Amino acid sequence: MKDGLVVLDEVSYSYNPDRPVLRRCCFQLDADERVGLLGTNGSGKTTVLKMIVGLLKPDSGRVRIFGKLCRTERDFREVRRRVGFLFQDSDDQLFCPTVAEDVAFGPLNMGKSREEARQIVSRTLSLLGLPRFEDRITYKLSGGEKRLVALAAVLAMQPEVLLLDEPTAGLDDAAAQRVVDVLEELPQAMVIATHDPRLLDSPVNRLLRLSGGRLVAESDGDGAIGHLQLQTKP
Amino acid sequence: MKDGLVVLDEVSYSYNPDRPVLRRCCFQLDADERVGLLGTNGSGKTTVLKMIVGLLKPDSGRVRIFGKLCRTERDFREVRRRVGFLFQDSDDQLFCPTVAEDVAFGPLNMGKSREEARQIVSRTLSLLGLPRFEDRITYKLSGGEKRLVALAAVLAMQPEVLLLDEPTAGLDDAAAQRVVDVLEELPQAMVIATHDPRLLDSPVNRLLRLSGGRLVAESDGDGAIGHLQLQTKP
Amino acid sequence: MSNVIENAGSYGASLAPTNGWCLNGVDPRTRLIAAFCFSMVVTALSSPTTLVAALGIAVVGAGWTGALTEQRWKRLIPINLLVLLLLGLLPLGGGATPVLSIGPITVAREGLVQAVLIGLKANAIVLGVLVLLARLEMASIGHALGTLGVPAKLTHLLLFTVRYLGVLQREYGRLRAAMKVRGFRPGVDWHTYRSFGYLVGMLLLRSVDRADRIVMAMKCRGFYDRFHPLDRAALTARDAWFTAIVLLVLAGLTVLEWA
Amino acid sequence: MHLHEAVLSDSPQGIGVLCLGAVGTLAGTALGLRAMDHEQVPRVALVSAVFFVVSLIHIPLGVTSIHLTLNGLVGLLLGWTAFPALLVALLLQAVLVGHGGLLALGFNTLAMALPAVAVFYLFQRMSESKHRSIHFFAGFTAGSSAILSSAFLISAALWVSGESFELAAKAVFLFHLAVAMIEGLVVGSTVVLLRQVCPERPFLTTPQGLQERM
Ligand SMILES: Nc1ncnc2c1ncn2[C@@H]1O[C@H](COP(=O)(O)OP(=O)(O)OP(=O)(O)O)[C@@H](O)[C@H]1O
Ligand SMILES: Nc1ncnc2c1ncn2[C@@H]1O[C@H](COP(=O)(O)OP(=O)(O)OP(=O)(O)O)[C@@H](O)[C@H]1O
Ligand SMILES: [Mg+2]
Ligand SMILES: [Mg+2]
Repeated sequence: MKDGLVVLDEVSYSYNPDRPVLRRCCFQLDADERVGLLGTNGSGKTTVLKMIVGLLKPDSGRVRIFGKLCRTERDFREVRRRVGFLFQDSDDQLFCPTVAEDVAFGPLNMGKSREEARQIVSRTLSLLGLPRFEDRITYKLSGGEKRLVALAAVLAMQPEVLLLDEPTAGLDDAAAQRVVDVLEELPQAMVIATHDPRLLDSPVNRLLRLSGGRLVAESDGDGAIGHLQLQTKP
Repeated sequence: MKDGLVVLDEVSYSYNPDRPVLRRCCFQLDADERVGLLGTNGSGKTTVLKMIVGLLKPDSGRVRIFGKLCRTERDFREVRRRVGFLFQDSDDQLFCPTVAEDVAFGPLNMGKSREEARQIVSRTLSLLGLPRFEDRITYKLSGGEKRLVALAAVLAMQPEVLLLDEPTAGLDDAAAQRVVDVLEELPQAMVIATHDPRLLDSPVNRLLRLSGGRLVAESDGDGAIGHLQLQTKP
Repeated sequence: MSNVIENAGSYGASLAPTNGWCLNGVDPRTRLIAAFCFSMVVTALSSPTTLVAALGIAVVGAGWTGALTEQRWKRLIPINLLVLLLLGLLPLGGGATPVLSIGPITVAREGLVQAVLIGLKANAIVLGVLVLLARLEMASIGHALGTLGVPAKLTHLLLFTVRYLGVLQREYGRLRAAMKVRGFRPGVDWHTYRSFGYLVGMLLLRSVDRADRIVMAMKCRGFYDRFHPLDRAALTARDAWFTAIVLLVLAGLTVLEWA
Repeated sequence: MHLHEAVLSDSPQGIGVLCLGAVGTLAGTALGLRAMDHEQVPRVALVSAVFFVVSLIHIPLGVTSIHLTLNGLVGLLLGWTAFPALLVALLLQAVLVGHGGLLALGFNTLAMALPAVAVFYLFQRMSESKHRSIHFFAGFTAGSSAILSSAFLISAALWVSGESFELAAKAVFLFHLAVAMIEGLVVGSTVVLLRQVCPERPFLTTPQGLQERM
C-alpha cells in the first residue's frame, strides 16, 4: 500500500467504553485529493479530524502522517505545523483581540520573526479577500467573517494538508458561498467534514460517509451529490 | 384586527445602528397555533423571541401580549409568568445544581410554597418521561437530557404560550425525536425557531420565514417542507 | 493538569455518591460540621503520639470508606509539597541541638522535629476532611452551608460557580486545543505570557456574555430580586450515629493529648 | 501558595493569625456581598469559576512551572466583591484540589483579597484610561503588585508564627518575585484584550458599573 499524506489504519476510539465512536476505521488521503466527509450528527467526523492532528490518540490502530508513524505528542507536534485544522466553532479558534494578532499566532509559534509574521498576515488576509482587516476586533466579527479569519489563521501556517470541520456551518448563503469560493482556489489536499450540499458541488472530489464507526465510499462524482440531495430533500 | 395571544406590531430593533435586525416586523400568534419560525443564521429569530418576553425592548413599534400593551419591565414581569421561553443553549438555562431545584425555580418565584413546588416538579418530570430525575445534578446530564429538563423547567410555570429557540439543535436523532414527541403532546400555543426539518413535520402548523428583518408566510402544510428544503439548497 | 482539564467537570463526579457506601445517608451539614471540628481538634494537638493516633484514625477511615480510591489521593499532593518545603527549610533555621553541620549550614534537630510534626498534623487533617467529605457533591456542600446560616447570596455564588466550572473547563480545553494545533508550546517568553493573557481575557469575555444570558433565563422564570431555596431533607438517625462516632473519636484524641 | 492550618497552628501567634484572617475575611465578605446585588451573582460566579480554572494552568518558568493566581485581575474586575468571589474559589480549591485547609480559609482569602481590593482602588481608573499604551502598564502593575502583596502577607504570617519559619518566609517571598513578573505580563495582556474588545462596556468596573449595564 503506497503511503498517502494521511493514513488511518484500523483506528478505534471511544469517549465512553460502551459507545465506541470509531471501530477499526481506515482512511487514506492522497495528494490533490479533496475528500468530503459525510455523516449524521455525532457520527464521529470531528473525532476523525482530531485524531489526525493528535488531539485524540486512538485506542488501537495506527496513524501515519507524511509517511511517518505518529504515536506520541512529540510526533504530532511536527504534524501540526504541516496540517492545518479549522475548528467547527470559530469562537473556539480566535482568542486574540485583533485579527492581525490571531493570524500571526501560528507563524510566531513556528519561530517566524515579527516582521515575517506581519508580512504573512497581510498576504494571507488579502488572499482571502479580507483587506484592511488587520485591526478589526475578532470578538466582534460576524459569523462569516470569523470563519474566514479562522481560515486565514490556519492558512498563515502554510500547511500542506487542510482539515476543515464544517467550514460553512452556521453561515448564511452569501457567507457560505464566499467560503466555498475561497476553498476552491486553494491548492492543498483537504478533508472537509460537512453536512452542507453547497460544498459537495465543487471543492470536493471524493466522498466518504462515516457510519457505524467506519468510513465507506459514497458513490462518486455527480451521482454522489444527487444521492446526498435525495437524502436531504425528498 | 382581533387580538392574538402575542402581537408584534411593526417592531424594529438593532443591536448596532448600521445593521438593523428587525425592520417594522409584524407577527401574530393565535390560540392553538404552532408557528415554525425559519430563517438563516443571524436573521433574528432569537431576537424576535426575546422581544416577546421583553428581554429586548423594541426601538420602535409595539408589543401586545394577551391583549395588553407591554412597555416597561414591570409589564413584562407579568408576561414572563404566562409565556415560557426555552433558550437556545440549555447551559444558560439550567443554572441550579439539581434538577428538582431548577424545575422548582419558576414556581417558587411565582410564590408557590415549597410543598406545591415539589409536587409540580414531580408532576412535570413524569409528564416529560423523566422520572427519578429530581436529584440528578444538572451539569452531569447529557445534551438531550438537559434540553428536556430545561423544557420541564419552562413547563413547570404552566405557561399559556411556549417560545422554543431551536429545541433540537445539537441533539442526535434519538434525543431530537424524544423532544419532538414531547412537543407534539403539549397543548400550548407555540413559536418554534428552528432549522430542523424534523420539527416541521408535525408539531408545527404554520410556517413563517424571517428575512430582511421581516416575517413572511411560508407556503403551508406539506408543501412547506419541500419548499424549505429547496431553499436550503439552491 | 491536562488530565484535570480533560476530565472536565469531573471533580463533582469523583465525589458522586455511590450505592452501599457507609456515609451515604449522613446529612451534608453533619459531615461539614464534623470536618470542621476534626480540623479544629487536630490543629490544637501537639504531642507526637496523639498526632500519630489522629493520622492513624484518618488512614483507617480512608481505608474503611474507600475515600482514597480513584483520583482523590492526589489531593494530598499540594499539602505534602508544602511539608517537603518546610522539611528542607525549618532545620536550617537554627536550634539548640545540631545534628549535622556542613560549613556555615547547620541542620537543627528542633526544626526537623517541628517539620515532621507539621507533616503528621497536615496529613491527618487533609485525610480526615477527605474522608468526612468524600463523595459529597459540591452542590450539597453549598446547600449545607445555606442551611447553616451562610447568607443566600454567598451560597448562590458558590452554587453558580460550581455549576459553571465544567462549562468553563470545556471552553478552556477547546481554546487550548486550538492553540495547540497552531503549534503553540508554552515556553519562557513574552509570546507565551501574552498568549495566556489573551486566553484568560477571552474566557472572561465569554463568561460575561454567558452570565448575561443566565440572568435573562432567570428573569424569564419570574426571578425578581431574591432566591427562594427549595429546602432539603431533615436529619435522621444516621446523623445521630455519625455524630456520636465523631465525638467519640475527638474526645479520645483530646484525652490522649491532655491526660 | 496557600497556607494550611497545620503550619500556622504551631504557636499562639500563628493561631492569632488564623483568627485575624477569619475576622478580616468575614468583614470583607460582608462588604463585598453588600456591594453585589442578586442579579450580579452569575457574573461574579463566572469570574470565580475563571479564577479557579485558570489557577490550574501550569506556566513554565525556567526549569519548573508555576500556577497563575490572578487575584489582581479579579480585584480590577470586582472591587470589594473580590472577597466573596475569592472566598468561594479558595473553598473550592481546598475541597477539590487540596490547596489550603478549611480553617486557614479565612487567612488565605484575606491574603488574596486584600491586595485585590487595594489594586482596584489604585489601578482601576488607569486600566480604563483613554490611552491604550497605559492599559498594559496598569494591568502589569496591578497583577504583579497584588501577587507580591499576597506573598508578603503570607510570608509575614509565617514569620510571626515562629522564628524557625524565617527562612521559609524568605523563600516564599523570593519565589514570588519571579511569579509576580509572569502574573504581571499575563494580567497586562488580559487587560489589553478586555479594553480593546469592549472599550464601551463597563466590564472592568465596580459592581455599580455592572449594575448600570443590567
Ligand atoms: N468530549 C467528549 N466526551 C464524550 N463524548 C463525546 C465527546 N465529544 C464527542 N463525543 C461523542 O462522540 C460522538 C462523536 O462526536 P463527533 O463530535 O466526532 O461527531 P460529529 O460527527 O462531528 O458530529 P457533529 O455533526 O454534531 O459535529 C458523539 O456521540 C458525541 O456525543
Ligand atoms: N448581543 C448582541 N450584540 C450584538 N449583536 C448581536 C447580539 N445578539 C445578536 N446579534 C446580532 O443580531 C443578529 C440576529 O441575531 P439572532 O441571534 O437573533 O439570530 P438567529 O436568527 O437567532 O440566529 P441563529 O440561527 O444563529 O440562532 C445577528 O447578526 C447577530 O450577530
Ligand atoms: Mg463535528
Ligand atoms: Mg438564535
